[in-house]
Amino acid sequence: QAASINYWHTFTSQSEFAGLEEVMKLFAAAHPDIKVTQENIPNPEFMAKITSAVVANSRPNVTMVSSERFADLLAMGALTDMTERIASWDRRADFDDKRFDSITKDGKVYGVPGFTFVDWMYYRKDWFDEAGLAPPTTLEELRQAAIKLTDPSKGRFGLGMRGGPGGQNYIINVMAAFGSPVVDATGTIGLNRDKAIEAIDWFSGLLTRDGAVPPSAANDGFRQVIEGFQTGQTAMIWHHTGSYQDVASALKPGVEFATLAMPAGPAARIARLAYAYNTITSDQNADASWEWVKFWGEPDAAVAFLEKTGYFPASSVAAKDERISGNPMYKAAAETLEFGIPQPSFPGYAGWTESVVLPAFQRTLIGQATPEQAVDEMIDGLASATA
Amino acid sequence: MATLSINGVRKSYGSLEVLSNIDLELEDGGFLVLLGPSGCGKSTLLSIIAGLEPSSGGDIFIGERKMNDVHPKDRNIAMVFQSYALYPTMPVRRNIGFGLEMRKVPQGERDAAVQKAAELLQIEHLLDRKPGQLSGGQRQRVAMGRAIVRDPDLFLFDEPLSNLDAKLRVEMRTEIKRLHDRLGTSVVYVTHDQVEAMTLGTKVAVMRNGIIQQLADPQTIYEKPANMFVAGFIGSPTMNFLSGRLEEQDGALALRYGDSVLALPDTEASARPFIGREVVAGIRPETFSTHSDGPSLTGTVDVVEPTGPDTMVVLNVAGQMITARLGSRDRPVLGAPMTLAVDTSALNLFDPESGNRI
Amino acid sequence: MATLSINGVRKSYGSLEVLSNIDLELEDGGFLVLLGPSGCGKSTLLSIIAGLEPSSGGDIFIGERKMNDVHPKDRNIAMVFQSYALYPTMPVRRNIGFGLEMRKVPQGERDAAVQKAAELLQIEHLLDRKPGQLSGGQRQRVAMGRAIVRDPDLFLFDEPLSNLDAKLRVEMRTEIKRLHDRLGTSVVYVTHDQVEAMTLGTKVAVMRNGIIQQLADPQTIYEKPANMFVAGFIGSPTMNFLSGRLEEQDGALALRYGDSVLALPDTEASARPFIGREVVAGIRPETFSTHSDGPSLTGTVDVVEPTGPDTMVVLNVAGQMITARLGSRDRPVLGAPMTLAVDTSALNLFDPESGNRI
Amino acid sequence: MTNGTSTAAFPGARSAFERLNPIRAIGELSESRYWMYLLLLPSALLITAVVLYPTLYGIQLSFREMRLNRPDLGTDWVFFKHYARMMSDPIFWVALRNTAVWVTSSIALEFLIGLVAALALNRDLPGTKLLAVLILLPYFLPNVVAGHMWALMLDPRLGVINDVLVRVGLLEGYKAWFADPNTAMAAAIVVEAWHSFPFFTLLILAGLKGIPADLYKAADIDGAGAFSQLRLITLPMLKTIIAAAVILRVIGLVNSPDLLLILTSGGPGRSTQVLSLYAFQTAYKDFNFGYAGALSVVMFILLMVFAWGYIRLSRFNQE
Amino acid sequence: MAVAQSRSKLIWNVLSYAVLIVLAFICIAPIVWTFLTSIKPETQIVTRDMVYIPTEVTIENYVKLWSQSSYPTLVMNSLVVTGLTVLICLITGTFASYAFSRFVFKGRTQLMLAYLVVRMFPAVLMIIPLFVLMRQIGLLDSTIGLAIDYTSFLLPLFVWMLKGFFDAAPKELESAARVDGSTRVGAMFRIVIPIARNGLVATCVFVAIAAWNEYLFALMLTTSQGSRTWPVGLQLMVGEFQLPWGMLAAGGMISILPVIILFAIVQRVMVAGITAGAVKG
Ligand SMILES: Nc1ncnc2c1ncn2[C@@H]1O[C@H](COP(=O)(O)OP(=O)(O)OP(=O)(O)O)[C@@H](O)[C@H]1O
Ligand SMILES: Nc1ncnc2c1ncn2[C@@H]1O[C@H](COP(=O)(O)OP(=O)(O)OP(=O)(O)O)[C@@H](O)[C@H]1O
Ligand SMILES: [Mg+2]
Ligand SMILES: [Mg+2]
Repeated sequence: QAASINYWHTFTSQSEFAGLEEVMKLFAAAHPDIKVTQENIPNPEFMAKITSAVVANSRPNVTMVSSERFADLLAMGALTDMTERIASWDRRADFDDKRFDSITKDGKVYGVPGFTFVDWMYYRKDWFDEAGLAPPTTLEELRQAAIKLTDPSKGRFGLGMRGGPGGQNYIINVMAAFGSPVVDATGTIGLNRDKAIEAIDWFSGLLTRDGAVPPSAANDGFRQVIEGFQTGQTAMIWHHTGSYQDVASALKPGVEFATLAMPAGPAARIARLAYAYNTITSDQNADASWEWVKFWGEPDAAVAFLEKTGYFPASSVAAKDERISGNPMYKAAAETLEFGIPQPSFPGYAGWTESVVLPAFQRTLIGQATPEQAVDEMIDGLASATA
Repeated sequence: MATLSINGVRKSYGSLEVLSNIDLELEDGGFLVLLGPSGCGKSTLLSIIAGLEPSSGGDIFIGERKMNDVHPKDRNIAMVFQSYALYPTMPVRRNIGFGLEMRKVPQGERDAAVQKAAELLQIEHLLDRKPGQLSGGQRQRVAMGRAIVRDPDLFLFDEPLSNLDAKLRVEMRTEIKRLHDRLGTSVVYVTHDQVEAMTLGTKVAVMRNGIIQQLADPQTIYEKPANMFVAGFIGSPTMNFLSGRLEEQDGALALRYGDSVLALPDTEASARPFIGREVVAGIRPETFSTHSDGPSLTGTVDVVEPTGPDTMVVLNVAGQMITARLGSRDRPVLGAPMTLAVDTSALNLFDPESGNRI
Repeated sequence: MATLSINGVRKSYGSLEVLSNIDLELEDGGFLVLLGPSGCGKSTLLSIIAGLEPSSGGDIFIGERKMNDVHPKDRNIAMVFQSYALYPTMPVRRNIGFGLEMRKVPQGERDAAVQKAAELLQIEHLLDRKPGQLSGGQRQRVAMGRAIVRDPDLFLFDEPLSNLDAKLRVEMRTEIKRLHDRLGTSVVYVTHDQVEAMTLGTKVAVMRNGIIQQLADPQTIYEKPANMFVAGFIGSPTMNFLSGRLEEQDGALALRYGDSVLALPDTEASARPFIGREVVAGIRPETFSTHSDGPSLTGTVDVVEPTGPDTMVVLNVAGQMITARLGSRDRPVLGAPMTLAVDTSALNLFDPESGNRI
Repeated sequence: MTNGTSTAAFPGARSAFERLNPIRAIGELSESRYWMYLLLLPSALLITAVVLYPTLYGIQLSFREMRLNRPDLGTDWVFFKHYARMMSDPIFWVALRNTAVWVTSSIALEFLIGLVAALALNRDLPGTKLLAVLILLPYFLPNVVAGHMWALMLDPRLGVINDVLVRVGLLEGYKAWFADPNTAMAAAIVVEAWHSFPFFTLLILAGLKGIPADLYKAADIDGAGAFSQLRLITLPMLKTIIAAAVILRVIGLVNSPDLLLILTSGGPGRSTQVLSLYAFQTAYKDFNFGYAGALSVVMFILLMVFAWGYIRLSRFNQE
Repeated sequence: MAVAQSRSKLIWNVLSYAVLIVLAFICIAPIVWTFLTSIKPETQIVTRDMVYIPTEVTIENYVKLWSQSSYPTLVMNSLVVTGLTVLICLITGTFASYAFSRFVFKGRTQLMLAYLVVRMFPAVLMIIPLFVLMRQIGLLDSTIGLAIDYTSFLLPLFVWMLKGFFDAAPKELESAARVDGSTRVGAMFRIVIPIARNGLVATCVFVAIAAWNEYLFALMLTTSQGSRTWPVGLQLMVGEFQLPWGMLAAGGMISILPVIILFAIVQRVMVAGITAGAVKG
């Protein structure tokens, strides 16, 4: 049956786009009767657009959903239950069960992972070697190294802290590492005030006390953090595998920089695995949609995509690809896959982190609030977000 | 060509009434001159006739047609605005031809008409300028040109010659007269120039504070003003008002002022009821002369003002100042007594209370 | 109070020369009237004096001070614009007081001055209106008020009374005269009204095409015009030009026109070189009379035009049209022959080639 | 506007041919007493069609519980709950204050620079036509591009402005303009002013061309100096244009978070958080449409009050 | 010989030049910087030592931009949307502002305020209902639909601005035209609009620029490549995990190009200027 489906996603860069086109080409060859029209939406506006579409009941057939958006979209009723389709899917076995954790709610599965972002850190191998420092394995070691490598007269700082847009995830991670996860093992939502204060105090202290972080931290987003590292102003940064190409384009892998799994905190070692899922968002042409969704799980497609983008495949089969396993830089990622956990996910979580956690933390950075005040603000905000 | 009748037209700006109950009648081909002090409502009346301002009441007919609800463009009127209202973006040629353009007159015909009007107004050499590059008088002539190229049912002219020099004004006056004679179009004409009023008008309306004081032919307005306002307003220098008591002397009327008496002609029968009461005699300055004999006034010369062709003399006649216009060859002596003959046949008597002519 | 001297001022708009080599001298406290046909450059000259337009050459002195590079606001001039140039956003009161406000005159004093000027101009009741709500004449008076509240070194008036009715104009003229007498400020005054020119001016300059034709006192301009242009321009109705041949008869001069001869007074010694040549005699219409005897012209009555106080008669004198202004009691008969006496002492002779007075 | 019946209703239609001519018909119509309403009709219809429903929708949202990611809460009417919450919401008050600062400073700066530029351009000096084009260029840049370019120029690492200031000796080292609460708002205002002052320049310039030269001549004679002429002639004559421009700019600034979104996202802390940004985040990050609706309604009311008062004060619509 | 200009005039002229040159520098410097950035290779943008004049010039950013995006389609769409927006504004808005300027009628101020009110409701919340609306009338994802949406907030701007310019044109001139046989519309088109020409052009320029640069609505209310506009395309080219300075700069340069061309045309009309005058009082 001839069908036409549309696909919303946030692929915008040249490489991502090339990857997508490759996948589409393969799909067209395999399913000549299904016509896929893709529509790219800038990541920052993605939720606004999909929300509007849901409210106006004008949804796309298939949507790319990243893990942190799952809970909100599910709550809005944007997603379709795909449990049965997935259960009977012949490639289900290619995927580790964990890959589906962050798209599953109450036993129902709503999507198929397309690829993965794995949290890790980059550090200046040359500087560490020069200073005779070992790569940090705990946050405290990281702090010491950062202080040591900081030399404002040379314009060098220990850690490129992301205190601007997108920084909320790292704040959450640090709090979790200090023993205050937002969602604990029992699934209860809430912060441990004391631990959280300790975490925030430590984290913001990197700037306010230790001066081991560029003073621009409160406004540094992804771009600034990466540029700081690329231009040799910072010794370490935290990010995920998605930025590897960028970093490697400016610094020599293995010589100037190396990658490392996230160091452990006093209470836990936290690194996130974020997935981009493909989900069916409309009842129309659901079967055709399903063909497209599962096509992303085909090793051919995943590898083709990887070749163009370097994004980590979600499929275990694909992850065994030689170009990944053969690259020492990806060792840290493989390591992280073992202990990495998905981000907390509940309705309102994303909004809370962005509009409460981040500004509150920024206020400690710029001296407008104490860690206690900041954490209280977060706790209040969390309460009203989940009320 | 059409008659114009205005019935009970009123106009108020907010609480300010600027026209009250105007009635006017102008015969087909007539030439009505509106005269009146500044701000009396002349321009407003023209605007209402043209349909540019809504009236607050009353009717306007042009020909047989009631115009109240007819749009300006359909009234077929040509108008010269007091403020010229030239279109600043268009060259003079187009300004003048605009009315024809609007009436779809073919280009060639239009150009010819514009050319002709421009020649008549002596502005041929200015046709390609913008209004901003003209002198005041030139602008005024362009405004004039815009009206006279047309062949409307009615011309409205609002002080169309005020900024022209005397010579040009006389020429233009003649041209307007000729135009009127030739086309026979009815005209309503506002002017402050009494010579214009007298020579052009077949009818003159004198207004004051939005009220028509007198509507008559120029001669009548001049010679038999309806009231002291009209009498004082028309004529330059203005009419002398000599107050006194009306008496009967030997069966004839006479005016007693101070210790003296001025004999009046018998014709003033309507004056009889006023015998024994205070009246005002209106005497035009030009009715005095040094030559004739007959009734006369005597006073001391107070001011002598030679103005080219004439000499103005102000006499103190029993405490009242009387101006006389004498020939330039009369040279009165300041401070000396002087006796001037009065043409009492041209004299008017007024009731000082109502101001109306007796 | 200051003298005004203008030396060789020129002005061109592109290739169009509108003022050429203007020289003028006005004594302290003098009153200079500029007369001239529409578009001759009067307003331009005022603008240059005020410093509003750059001249293309020449110097301007007010008092001892060379003004070429002085900013208008520092020239201490008050001016009435032909186009009024009222500030549309300000009420009349503020418009009038603006010049004082700018000169930091205290509020109380300013209000008093505005009030006084408004009374003088009869616009007290309009002080709180915006210019857009005024009639033409009212606007003009506001423009006037803006000038007269000030106490400048020099007044420039550009046709300040053109839109006022005759009566008001006379009153305003008197007020201006009084103002001038009181303050003694020099005035340059553009007008088309010759009575204004004659009564107000201590000096009159007649311009034509940007050139000054004659600069003299009013009497001289009227009685001894420098050339035919001035002669024809001044006076209404305009001067008659009777062409003929200058002859000597019995030792006295005479003008032969057609078959007739007009005896001239002997005084014209400067005319002797023209004996035997064609000349033009300029005869003012008001120098004719029916009464006197002496030299006279005879012709047939062609037009009779009564204009209130006077009667205009056009005679066909040997093929030349001659206008005479007669008293209103003379009633010539159309087509009948008529003989009019001429006051030849007021007659001027012109060289028809150069147009200059002989 | 079809002809037929409409022309017949008005006298002046003469022949059948004329009645069929639509241009003539419109001409006739234009003389009718209801012409102004006819003139307003198309725009009013269009605006009503496009805007009435969305606005009413937004207003009703503000009285409802509407959290898209919390379907469990339902979508009941909650009347003034959101408004009550707003009163005790510290972020709202901070954002309100920031909005006031952001709007007034930006407008003041834009207007001043715009006016000065327009006055200078209006002198029509030789060569200034080119300068005029250059001066108007910033306005042509999309917000996205302008914002990012300034972010680059003010960048604490790559910023050319920092580099220049350091070289000139005005700064010790590179400054993180947007990370310091003391400079973040100011820097954003500078960027905004740079981007939008040509709006005022162009409008004022167009307005200046319409002022009769005579008035300045009269003012010169009256002794008004340049500043007095500006204050007493130019500005009053441009009053309606300026008033309209200011109102429109205020509305634009209050309502659109574009530039701040790119430059600071409201940070650091909440030092550049403004109402529009807050509403946007509430709606599309927190999915709390009810509260966002209430915020919008409050902004709307504030703007209404402002516009109304402003029109009153500036006597915008008076003759 | 030209008489020396008065000194104060000279001072003002000098001052004007100074102001204009400084302003022009301030305006143009960031744009020049953008241009320089657009022709620098990445390594000279993201660097510790400021590179002012690129030692190595590349047009790679432009090539990427061109090849990656369907620039011609995007620009065409933008042109169509902008053109339609201006057209709708011109047709409906000119009449409306003329009515507001020329007629005094009951409720005029209120109505004018009502037109403004339209702009006052934050766009943030308008998007969803507009989305619904446009879908219902079948204009979602079409250039005409987008133009209509733009009109909703640009029309009030147009009307308000233009009213100011209409106000400045003397009413007497219309009276004259009407007596000359022009209808009210005729007088409006032949007399008032030519006088208010500068203002009309300026207003149109604003509407055009606003429409040209609009992003949020364009993103939300169009979906297919066939109707997307340039700003959306530009934003989309700039990936999230990329450092797109060069491309962004190139995009900026390309996006002002059509506007500059348009403005160069318009400028000629605008500076022609009008000689005001002919109006007494
Ligand atoms: N901007 C200009 N460009 C070209 N010519 C001009 C300009 N302004 C005035 N003129 C011409 O200069 C001449 C003198 O103008 P000016 O206004 O001084 O005349 P005027 O004597 O005041 O006339 P009027 O009595 O009609 O007011 C006129 O012929 C006029 O057409
Ligand atoms: N818009 C207005 N609002 C209030 N009053 C006005 C308005 N327009 C005119 N007037 C007043 O109406 C009266 C009549 O004005 P109009 O223009 O008809 O006078 P006019 O007879 O033409 O005077 P002038 O000879 O001075 O031109 C004047 O007193 C004027 O002040
Ligand atoms: Mg009038
Ligand atoms: Mg003049």
